[in-house]
Amino acid sequence: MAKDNFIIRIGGDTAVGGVISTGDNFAAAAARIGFRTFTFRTYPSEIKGGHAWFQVRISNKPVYSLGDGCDILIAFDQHAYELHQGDLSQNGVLLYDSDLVQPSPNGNIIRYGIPFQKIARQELEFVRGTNVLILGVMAGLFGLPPASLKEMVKTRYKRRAELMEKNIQALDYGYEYTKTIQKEDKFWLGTADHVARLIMTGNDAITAGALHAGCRYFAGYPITPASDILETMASQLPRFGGVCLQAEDEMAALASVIGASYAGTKAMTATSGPGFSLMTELLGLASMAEIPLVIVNSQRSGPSTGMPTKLEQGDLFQALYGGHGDFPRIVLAPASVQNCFRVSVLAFGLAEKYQCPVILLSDQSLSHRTETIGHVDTDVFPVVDRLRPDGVDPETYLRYQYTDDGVSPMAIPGLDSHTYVAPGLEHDERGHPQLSPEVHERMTAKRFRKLDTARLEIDNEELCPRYGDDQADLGIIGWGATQGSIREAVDRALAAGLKVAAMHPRVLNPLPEERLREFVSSVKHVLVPEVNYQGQFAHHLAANLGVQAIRLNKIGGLPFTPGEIYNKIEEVLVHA
Amino acid sequence: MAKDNFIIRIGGDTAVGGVISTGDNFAAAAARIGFRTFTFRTYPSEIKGGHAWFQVRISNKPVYSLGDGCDILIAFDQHAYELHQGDLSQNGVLLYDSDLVQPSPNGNIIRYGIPFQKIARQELEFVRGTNVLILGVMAGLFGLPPASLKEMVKTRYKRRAELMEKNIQALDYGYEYTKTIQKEDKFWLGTADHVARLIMTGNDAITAGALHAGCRYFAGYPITPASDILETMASQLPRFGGVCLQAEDEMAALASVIGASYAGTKAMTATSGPGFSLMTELLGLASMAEIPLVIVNSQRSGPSTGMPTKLEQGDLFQALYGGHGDFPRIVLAPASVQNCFRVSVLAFGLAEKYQCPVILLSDQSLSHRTETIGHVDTDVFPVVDRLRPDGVDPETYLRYQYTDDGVSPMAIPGLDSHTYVAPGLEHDERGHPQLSPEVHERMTAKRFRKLDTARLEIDNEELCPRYGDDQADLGIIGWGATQGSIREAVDRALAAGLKVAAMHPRVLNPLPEERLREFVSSVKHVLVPEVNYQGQFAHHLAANLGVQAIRLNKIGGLPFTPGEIYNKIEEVLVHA
Amino acid sequence: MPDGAKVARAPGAEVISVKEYKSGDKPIWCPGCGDFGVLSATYKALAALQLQRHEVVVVSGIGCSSRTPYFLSTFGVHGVHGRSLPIATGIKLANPALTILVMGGDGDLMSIGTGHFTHAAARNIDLTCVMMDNQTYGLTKAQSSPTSFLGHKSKSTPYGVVAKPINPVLFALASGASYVARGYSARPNDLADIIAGGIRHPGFAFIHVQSPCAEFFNTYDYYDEHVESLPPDWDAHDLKAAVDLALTEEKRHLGVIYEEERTALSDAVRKFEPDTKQFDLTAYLQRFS
Amino acid sequence: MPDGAKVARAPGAEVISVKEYKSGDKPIWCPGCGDFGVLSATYKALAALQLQRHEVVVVSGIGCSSRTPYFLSTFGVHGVHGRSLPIATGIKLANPALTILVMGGDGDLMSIGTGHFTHAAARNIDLTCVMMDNQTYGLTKAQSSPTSFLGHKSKSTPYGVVAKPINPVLFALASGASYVARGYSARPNDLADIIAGGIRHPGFAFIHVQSPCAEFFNTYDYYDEHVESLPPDWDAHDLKAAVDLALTEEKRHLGVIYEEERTALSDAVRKFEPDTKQFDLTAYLQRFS
Ligand SMILES: Cc1ncc(C[n+]2csc(CCOP(=O)(O)OP(=O)(O)O)c2C)c(N)n1
Ligand SMILES: Cc1ncc(C[n+]2csc(CCOP(=O)(O)OP(=O)(O)O)c2C)c(N)n1
Ligand code: SF4
Ligand code: SF4
Ligand SMILES: [Mg+2]
Ligand SMILES: [Mg+2]
Repeated sequence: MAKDNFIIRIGGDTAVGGVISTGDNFAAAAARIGFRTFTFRTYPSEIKGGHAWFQVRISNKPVYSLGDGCDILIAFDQHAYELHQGDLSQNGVLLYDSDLVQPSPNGNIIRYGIPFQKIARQELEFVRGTNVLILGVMAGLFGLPPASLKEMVKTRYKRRAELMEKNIQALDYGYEYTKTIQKEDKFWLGTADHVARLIMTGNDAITAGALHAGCRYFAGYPITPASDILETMASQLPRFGGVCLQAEDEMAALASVIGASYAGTKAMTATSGPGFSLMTELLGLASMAEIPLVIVNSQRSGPSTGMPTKLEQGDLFQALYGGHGDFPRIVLAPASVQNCFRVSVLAFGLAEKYQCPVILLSDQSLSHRTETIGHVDTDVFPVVDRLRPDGVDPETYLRYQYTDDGVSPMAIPGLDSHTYVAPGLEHDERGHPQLSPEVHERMTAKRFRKLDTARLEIDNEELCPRYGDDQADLGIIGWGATQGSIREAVDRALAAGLKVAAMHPRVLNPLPEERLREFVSSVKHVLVPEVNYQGQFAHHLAANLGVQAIRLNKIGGLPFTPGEIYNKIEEVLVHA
Repeated sequence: MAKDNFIIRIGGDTAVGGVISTGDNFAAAAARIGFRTFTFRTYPSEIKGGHAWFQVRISNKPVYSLGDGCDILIAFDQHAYELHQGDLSQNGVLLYDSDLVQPSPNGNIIRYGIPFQKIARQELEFVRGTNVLILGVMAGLFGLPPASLKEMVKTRYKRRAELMEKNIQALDYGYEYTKTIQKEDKFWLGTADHVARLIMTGNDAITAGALHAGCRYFAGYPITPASDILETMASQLPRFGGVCLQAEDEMAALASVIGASYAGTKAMTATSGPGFSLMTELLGLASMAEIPLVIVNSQRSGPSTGMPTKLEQGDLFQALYGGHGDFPRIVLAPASVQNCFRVSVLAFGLAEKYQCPVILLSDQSLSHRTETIGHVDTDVFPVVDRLRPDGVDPETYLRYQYTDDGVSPMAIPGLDSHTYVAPGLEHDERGHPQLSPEVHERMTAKRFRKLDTARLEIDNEELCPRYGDDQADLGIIGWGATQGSIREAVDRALAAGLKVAAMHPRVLNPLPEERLREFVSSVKHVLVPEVNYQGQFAHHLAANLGVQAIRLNKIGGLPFTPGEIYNKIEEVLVHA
Repeated sequence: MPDGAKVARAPGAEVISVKEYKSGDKPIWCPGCGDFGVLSATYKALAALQLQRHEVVVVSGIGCSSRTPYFLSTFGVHGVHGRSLPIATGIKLANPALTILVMGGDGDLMSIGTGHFTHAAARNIDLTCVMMDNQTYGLTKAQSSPTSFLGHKSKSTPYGVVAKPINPVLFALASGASYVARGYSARPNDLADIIAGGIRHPGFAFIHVQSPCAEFFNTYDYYDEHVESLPPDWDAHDLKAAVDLALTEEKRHLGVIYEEERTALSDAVRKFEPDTKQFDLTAYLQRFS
Repeated sequence: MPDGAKVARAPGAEVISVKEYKSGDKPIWCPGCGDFGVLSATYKALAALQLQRHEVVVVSGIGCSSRTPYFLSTFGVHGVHGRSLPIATGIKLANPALTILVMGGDGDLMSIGTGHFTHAAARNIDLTCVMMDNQTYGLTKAQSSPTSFLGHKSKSTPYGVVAKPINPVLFALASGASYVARGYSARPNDLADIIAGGIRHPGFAFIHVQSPCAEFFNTYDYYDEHVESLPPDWDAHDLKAAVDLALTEEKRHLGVIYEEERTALSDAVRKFEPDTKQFDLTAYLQRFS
């Protein structure tokens, strides 16, 4: 039987190029006709040169992670072959440039060697067509109707007729070429469900969510892997009456976001670790002056410049504890591309309601990977606006009024006549500087009270879902983009008869304590897998809930595979 | 019997001035003749205007804290009287300006009302002499030989004969005036031991320690309460062949310290919370590139600008977790002015040995309070220098060589011919950019290994002293400047028959885990008192050692008194 | 925003008095501090333009001078050290109808805030930046500042300042400020005119105010001797002349040194997509299908 | 440090070849990138001055251009974005005998690093700052930079740049740079001379290099048309002339635009207390008794 659920990996050097785009195009074409896709990409930090690879998992059923290893490896060069061939599954396919790659004998895989570059050069007289040629071969070999690919090529080159022509030729050549090949493998895309799906990256979904939530000011400074949020905002915001600013640095970006929000506009910035480090002084100001705003940190591998194009969940400490002094901030982490919508809208909702900075932790893999996603139900994303001093006498208006829930009405310049000065100094209810011990105590407590109030609305099933066995022995607690791999590992464990469940909170501060406590006390072991060295989330759980978890840490710039997590489950439950 | 162990508090408005200097002068004079003194000062964040107060505790025996309340209150104005009279001890003394203060009747205190300002204006025709007049009265009333005060006045005005004359007159007038007063209290300074002592602030001791350790480069940006470290370095470093730079901001300060250290010079910066927030990106670079350096953070009350002239232990989170990504840094906290020497020298020792940033957490109270300290034994402060590539072939030199202890030889430009590039990117042993998973894993582990090595040399009695009952039921774990108040509270508890002990580590990261674990497991309850809202150290202990401590938190800009800690001890051991 | 809008007053509306711009909170500056003069000039400028208090935002960083917002009855932000201009940028871009004043010290704007100054000027953000230059750090008690005299001895530079002092007027011109003027705190009436001019100017207005620190660096005598009005026929639209003056002046000239009409970013960005659409998620998502 | 020391070579010592300044690591730039030209000019300048490799430190921030240190066999620091100048300042102050080159991009030095640039120039730190200006952010893939042309459309400014582009030469002059020059990556020999001149200059030398980004913003044609040598009789010691040129130039002039002898901070600080004492804790503590 043909297998229409498989993983293709493409590897090559960026000096030649086309690795990422070839994969992206194939994935997009498959998605267009109704397959579910899940992609992953990783590239060097140089603009040209260095090894990049791309992976797409294609299936007729929902996919939650990039999967384990790959079924089909397309090696542009020898280095790619050597690096990835060990990940090829049993009976997997190696498709390679027969002039550039010398595969060693291996009875477990099926090999198709084609002189791609030579064909492009000699037959097509179009060296830059190599990628499209390969695309054609892939379509022919694995059952992708070439029509959709042709559509894409046409759109892309619609203003350059000659190039379009040549690319179509290359595509056709590749497709026809496969008829000469004796197909030995069983990977073949059957008919998909033809349901319309969106193909989006995490950054796309975060941006869309923000726009939906009413964000109308964005300021940012370019940084991988957050730059495309800035770029999308730059092109989109003006269409909806908003403004986007490329700031001179990250401090200016956040400062201007503070200003815009003070002036009544929902506002956001997006950065990665280094930029976030520069923002922590202003983060404290936002919390002190109670300014609603959202900061996206698309984490990359640190410390310092680190591995700027690789993922890591290494900035949780910084999000939770960065900045001087004691001040509340809310920290969120979306668990998938689809979930990025919800969490992005939630970020604005919580920021506006609790008038404090909200940090949304994404990471390089989530920001840049694409997923096919189904219906986006806008109704379940409530849009929230801040409390204003309606009906309050401007003469007696207290901007920082002590209230039970910690939230006080916020006046907007130009709209409200309730003038006040937003202070970085400790202040009384009016906002006037006041350095007495009593006021500092009360104001600090008032500010933190907002987190207690917020906790009540996030400690629930929707924002802290549980998955798996009701009677689990092992409970996995994860955060952020690892959700899909954990879920698939849990599925595998359940199938193997292991009693496992997983919990995956979207809100990391304040923690959904009740649900977490209940979960922890219901299992024998707790496992916290995360992509960092210090076990930052496990540490957070230990400090706040006294949880002594088994830690599973991976660093190095690649996400967890389901298999890695499954192995740990087995180790804990079977071998221990 | 006369009591020569007492606490004087002086309060007034800075618009009039003299509150702090009057107290300082009295304290200094008392110290000169051999008394132990311990001062505390707190002032508004404005330059002129607002209430300031000063307190000095004077004793013939060692004093460890500012004590509880005060025995003598000198009220410059009605506000000062109202604010502080409640802290006056039974049979305490109120000395006040009889034209400006209306004390309410109170049989428990002794009152001396003197029209200070009127005397200065009418009798002395020298309004600015009010403070010296009061000093004279204090000397006469409480038994301070006026000779030492005269000496101070003379030195101060040695270039302005007329002013000197007038001040001496005011001093004499005040001293003589007391002969007309019927002394009713029992506070009287007897003869002191005449042992030579130093009067230093924490900042003085940190600076002296740094100079002793070999620090020859300092860069800083002014900020309360760290500015005087910059100022002392600016005047002193050039005398010893060093350089001090007032940088344009804190990022420039730390960046230049990184540069100076890279170039082979022991280097330091000093700041407070807001400045430290700005430094966290560069902190990561220093850790990544393995550059030895010391950052002093004299903590003030946050968040944001907060209460810039008040103390708080609110930046521990920031010191431990600030910055993006996983990277090692060492965090120290001196426990007293005397201890500032040791910890400052230690900071350089650890920085040089482990080639990483060392953060020294002081706070406003410790930085600015004076203590009389006895002999400074320079021999117990080992001076350490970094490992150099002596004997290593420059061709095969590996700057970031994997070693068992994590420490690799560091070449110095100009001195060594082992050229290399210090990288913020992840790198191989040479220092060359390398983004492979394996290298990132190994290099991260190598960097963190330095903390494990360092832990071995700090997990000892000297750097983590224990005090109190060997069989304690309650163990107090404190950090930083709270040591003195804890010690006096423990003494009081021991006297009351309560079984209490205290441990006070100077190194907060890496923690002296063995000693802490042993201590924790030897007691029934653990109490962690600290001057912040979130219980940052208690949180650190919970996350790392699983300690579930009782927390005692105080915020508001004032240090713990021994009584406050004692009350908590009692609450835990007696009433619970 | 059209110039006129800023000074429009509904016909028959009551006149807003100078007093109404005072917050009622007494300035905490030392007696004799130059900042008193700047504050009173600011009150006067606001009254002269009859601006609505709730349509004015005064933004500052940290420093003695940066305390100013608390003494006005308008909206205000007392931010962190050095970041007043980017905060003000965000306010202006979010609501261009507001009148923005940025007030701060030589340390705040020309030491830690140098980069923001240049970029706010280059973008020509429509606001008025009043720098109260006392050539020292007042609030942190008398360290040197980037405008301190060469050789100036202070606690942080006991052997004297070695760096070439920043010339604020030259620096503003080189950064692209479109209105550059100088005032003196001891001449609050003239200063009020200059500030009003800056507010009326549709772009980045920089006002360099010599404002002595009475407590730590009393320069009244020096300024009294060194200030001088611009020549009566001064052509404020000549950039080269303005730069030459800034380069060579031995006296500190008071008045409007340079003025230029240039599109302000706050206006430009509103014109990018003149037809504002309502955001509709379903429609927006089409691009991803 | 005396000028001569930098170029001294022991008599009879071997000549250091251009090749010896190469690290052996191949530059990772795209084919055609202007930075290749700047790098080769740098090798040549070092060889011309016969500097010892271990007495040279090349400091950079982050960006394509900031990768330069890895391609030299000297010492180097690849720091964080925007902070190369203060890192270099610390190195120079700690050891004034070292020769310091700061290499970076227009984003690194004139966006996030603007403030440090001004203050390093004002302090006249003795180093040579080579700005590889491609008028874009290369490494982050083609956003606008502070030197991008007015109206330039990029991914981050799809409706065109509105901010007035920073004029690097004018900005350097206004900041107090004591050597200001311009080169073009496509003329590496001339550039080598200019860099060597900057290294010889005892103070803050700024070299503005037009260095096109072949991948994202190919400006070779534009520069080929717009560059022009300075007039042969150009007086590089006239600040006013230099500023006027910078203000008005339609062509981009190549060569040394301005040069001035001024005490460098790195020298001045060494003279504060000429008689260096040994630190002795016991003696030092006397002041506290
Ligand atoms: C990040 C940070 N660094 C340092 C400080 C300390 N600080 C407060 S005001 C100031 C400078 C004040 O000088 P200036 O801006 O000229 O204002 P002035 O007081 O002279 O009016 C400094 C360094 C701070 N608040 N925040
Ligand atoms: C704090 C911080 N913000 C942003 C970045 C991302 N970043 C890397 S290089 C760069 C700009 C590159 O432009 P430029 O300095 O002109 O160098 P070029 O690549 O053009 O040579 C940016 C924004 C970063 N590394 N660190
Ligand atoms: S210290 Fe100087 S600047 Fe500050 S308020 Fe006093 S006089 Fe004014
Ligand atoms: S992206 Fe541009 S600047 Fe970067 S290496 Fe390529 S051509 Fe050079
Ligand atoms: Mg000032
Ligand atoms: Mg560039």
